[in-house]
Amino acid sequence: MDRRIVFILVALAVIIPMLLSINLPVSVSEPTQKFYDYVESLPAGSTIMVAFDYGPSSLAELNPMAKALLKQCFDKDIRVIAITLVVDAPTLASALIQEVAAEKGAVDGEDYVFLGFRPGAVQVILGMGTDIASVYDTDYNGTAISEIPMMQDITNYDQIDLLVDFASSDTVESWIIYANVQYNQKIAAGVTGVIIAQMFPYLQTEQLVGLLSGILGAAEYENLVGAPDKGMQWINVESFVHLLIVGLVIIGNITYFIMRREE
Amino acid sequence: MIKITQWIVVTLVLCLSVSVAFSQGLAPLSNVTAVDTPNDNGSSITIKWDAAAEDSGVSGYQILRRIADGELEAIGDLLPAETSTYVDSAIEKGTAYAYIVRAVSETEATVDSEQTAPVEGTGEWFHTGKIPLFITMLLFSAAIVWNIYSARSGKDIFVRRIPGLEAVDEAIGRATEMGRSILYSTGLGGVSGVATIASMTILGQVARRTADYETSLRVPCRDPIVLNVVREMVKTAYLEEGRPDAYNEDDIFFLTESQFAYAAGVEGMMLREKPAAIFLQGTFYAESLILAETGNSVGAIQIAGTDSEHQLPFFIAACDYTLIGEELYAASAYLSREPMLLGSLRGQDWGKLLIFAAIVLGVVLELSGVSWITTLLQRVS
Amino acid sequence: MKRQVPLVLCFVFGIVMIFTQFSPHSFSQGIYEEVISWALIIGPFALVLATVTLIQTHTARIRRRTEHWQYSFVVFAGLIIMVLIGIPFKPQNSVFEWLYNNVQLPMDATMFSLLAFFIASAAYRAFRARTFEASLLLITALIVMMGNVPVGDLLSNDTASKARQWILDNPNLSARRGIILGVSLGVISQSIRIILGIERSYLGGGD
Amino acid sequence: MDWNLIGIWVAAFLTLSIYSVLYRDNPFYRFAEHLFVGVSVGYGIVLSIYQGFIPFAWDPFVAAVTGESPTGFIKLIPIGIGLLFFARLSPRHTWLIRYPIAILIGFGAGIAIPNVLRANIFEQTRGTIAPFAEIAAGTLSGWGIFEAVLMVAGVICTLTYFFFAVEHRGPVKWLSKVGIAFLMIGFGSAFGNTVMGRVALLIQRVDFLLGDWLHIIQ
Repeated sequence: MDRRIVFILVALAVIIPMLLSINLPVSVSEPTQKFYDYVESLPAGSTIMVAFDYGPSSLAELNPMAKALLKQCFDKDIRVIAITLVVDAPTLASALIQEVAAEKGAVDGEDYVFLGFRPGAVQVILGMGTDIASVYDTDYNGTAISEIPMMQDITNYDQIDLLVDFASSDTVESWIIYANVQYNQKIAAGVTGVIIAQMFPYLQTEQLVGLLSGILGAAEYENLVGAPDKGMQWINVESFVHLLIVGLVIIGNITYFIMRREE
Repeated sequence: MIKITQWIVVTLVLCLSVSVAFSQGLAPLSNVTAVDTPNDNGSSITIKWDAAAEDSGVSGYQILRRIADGELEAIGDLLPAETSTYVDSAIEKGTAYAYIVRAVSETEATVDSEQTAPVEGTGEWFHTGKIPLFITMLLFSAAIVWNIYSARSGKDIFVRRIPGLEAVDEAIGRATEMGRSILYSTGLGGVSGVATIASMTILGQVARRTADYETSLRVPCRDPIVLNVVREMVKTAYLEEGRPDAYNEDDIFFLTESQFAYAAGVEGMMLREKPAAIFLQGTFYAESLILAETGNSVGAIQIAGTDSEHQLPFFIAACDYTLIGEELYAASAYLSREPMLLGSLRGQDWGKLLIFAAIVLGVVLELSGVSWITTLLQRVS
Repeated sequence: MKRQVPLVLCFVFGIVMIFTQFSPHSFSQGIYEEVISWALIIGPFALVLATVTLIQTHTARIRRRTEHWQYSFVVFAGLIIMVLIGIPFKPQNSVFEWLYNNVQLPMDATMFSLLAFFIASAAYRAFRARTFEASLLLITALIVMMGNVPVGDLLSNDTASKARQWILDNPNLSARRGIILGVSLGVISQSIRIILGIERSYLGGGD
Repeated sequence: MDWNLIGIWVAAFLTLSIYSVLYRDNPFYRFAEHLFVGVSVGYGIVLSIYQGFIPFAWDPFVAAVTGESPTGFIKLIPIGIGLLFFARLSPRHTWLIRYPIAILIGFGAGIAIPNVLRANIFEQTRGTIAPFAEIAAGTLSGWGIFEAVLMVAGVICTLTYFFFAVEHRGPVKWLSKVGIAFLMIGFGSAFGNTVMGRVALLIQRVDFLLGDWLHIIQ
């Protein structure tokens, strides 16, 4: 079989379910449920810090879940402090936050603030343990921290109820080692499918209060928040492509065995 | 000076006795010590004390410090009752601090410990926790060097057959027969990467053969420094084969540093030039499969090799032969037969034996409840 | 001068860097940070030199009218536009950002996404149960693939995702450990050879 | 002019041009490929100047010249070393380029030795042994014990496959065969585990084409 036929089949397996918006049931896994419950249990006026630790190449997997979480926060009047430890993340993170904020009518400086990027991941995490302003003297737009209304009663992790790390590499480990172990900060994470396996040990030791895994995690979270969006749509498409690949491998093996018998 | 210190002690003792009297029997903490934190750059002091017993009514601790005869200042937040150490990292270098640990009860009554002797933070020149690391490093270095010298003194060193290397000559031969080029990628790694250096050594061997056959050898580079080293090495190979005329510097060129732009460029090259043999040797990331599948689609013999363990599955799936991890390093020794490489290969085998021993011994010791091997290996901060 | 000095430089820098890794003193840490910043300063020079060779290569293609030589102008156009806008007006200016977001980023993402097609074609072609080893590869790949999507659990009553997790945590981890240990020994032995000046291939040939 | 809209059309055109390579090499792909190479090199130069050279070399140097911080003069050393790269352009002085290369290689090797030894060898060995402490403490179930033993067996067999200076005969051959089996399971699972992320990338591109560009889906 010409590989181009395989390419066409893959393209069709993506395009058709997308156009038809076929919906397969999504059950909610335990780590996702825990994540959601923890955020739900926070009273209005609480503060969550969200670290957008991913660059353009992981945007497809992590943007949908970040969006769902931001929606939940703004709906519940939970304040969001967004930061990033990754150098090429600020533009993407800023665009995403503004999009959700505009949709939910959240106000910059009151309901959320984006502090941007500072180099030296470990120093940033440790520094914020004593004083956030010592690391971030201004936000991403250059406004001084002291002039941002929502930052008035926030100095360090003590005033932050949950830290969420959206990550495509080993930043979650750094957050756990430095923010959780040193400062007892509660941490939840949303990560790409490839690194999910490395996260389970932390879930077992409860160093992570919850965990979202790739597109699947996003779909589950959107389901819980009641805001179906890209995640729900995309996970169905994922299923079709995975089924296609499995099907192709099986067909390939059947033809292989038939041909071998004929020889 | 002494007088003032005496005064402080007297006042303290007085204060202590008064606070003890009014603090529902809270006892001052014992064994409070402050020492320079070991193995750091001198930016902190560690304070230790015996945690109060559970029924003592103590609910937390507050650390207080003073510089020489200055005022007492509270540092940090109230610490939970089960803590018994605190690292004060907000200190100035060259200044001595004395500490007091204040026990706080649920009713907010307090009692202070005795003041510690003043202490300064100093940086250490050698991290004592890293001694095992240091010794292992020296031992391993000695093993490598010893094996290299024994190899150089003419002792023959056996290297096991490495599947895929027999195919190198076949691949070059086929390219020559078909009159097509050979494409060699040294991967995305920088010049100090082991995989890149191994890849360049293999490239040197391939270049010797292509020089003989006059087959064109195309090398797109991603790292500007690798480009320069590769040009030197290939030129030398052609010179040593007596074919400097066949060397074409334009065949070894810089493409771009960007990962996927590099992949796009190499993919385009493969589709247009249809090389008969493709070597993908070195460090690769996600683009590995783009290169390997495209190479397969143009019908080239592909020999891949990488130490990036995440990319190995894709090379295994898409290429004809794949050198797995350390096999890539061994291949450079196997092809060049250079005593230096052969010797260090045997040194690495010794290292593996050492790891075996550590694992077996560690398992036996752990099972009998002794955990010094794990402690030894424990990451030192 | 041509061979000895580089070997000495290599030795000195190597030993100093090893020393900084074992010495927490602020003096050694200061050296470490200084030298790290040197590596960042030296990098751009190499890149500029590489760009010069890139320009030479493409000029040669245009001059010799090799096949598809016209496209070399496209390379120049892209390069010149980015440099002319980026250097005088800083990378934060809106035109540079527009070019990044609408030209470079989409192509980057699209090249990356080609992997979805190639992963399918590679799986179809290579996952054949020819030998016992190949069958292991094939079966674990299928289990893990299905364990990643809800459909897999739907069809297997939740065993797919559990099996996937177990495989990744156990046999997969031990194989990766084996590879990592071997590779690391190779990295260290090579680094030792380099510092001691035994490995000199990076100097190229000649005197 | 709506630059946003133009941007979407440009991005869509380039996206489709790159996908066209799946059919075969063609002028659209060649155009996109060469543009990509040119743009990415330009982008790399701009970024390495603004994020590397200016903050780490130029700023400290200017501060030294203006007398703010005299230590900035030390940056003349790496600048000088960097300039040696241009010796490549003069055939007679090409060998000077070995100086910066030797420094970078020595630097890399020096950092690698202790860190690779600690993070990869010490930590991985410890991780393999650690579960046995739990067995000794009696906190591990029967299944957990099986897993710990399997781990040790897997690591030892895989590592045996990488013995090069001995012939693979007898027990060594047997162990390394088991090692290959572990390797294949590892490769299979890593392959399968990557599929999801890669497909997500494709879905995102198709979503861009069908949604942002063509507005067929919302």
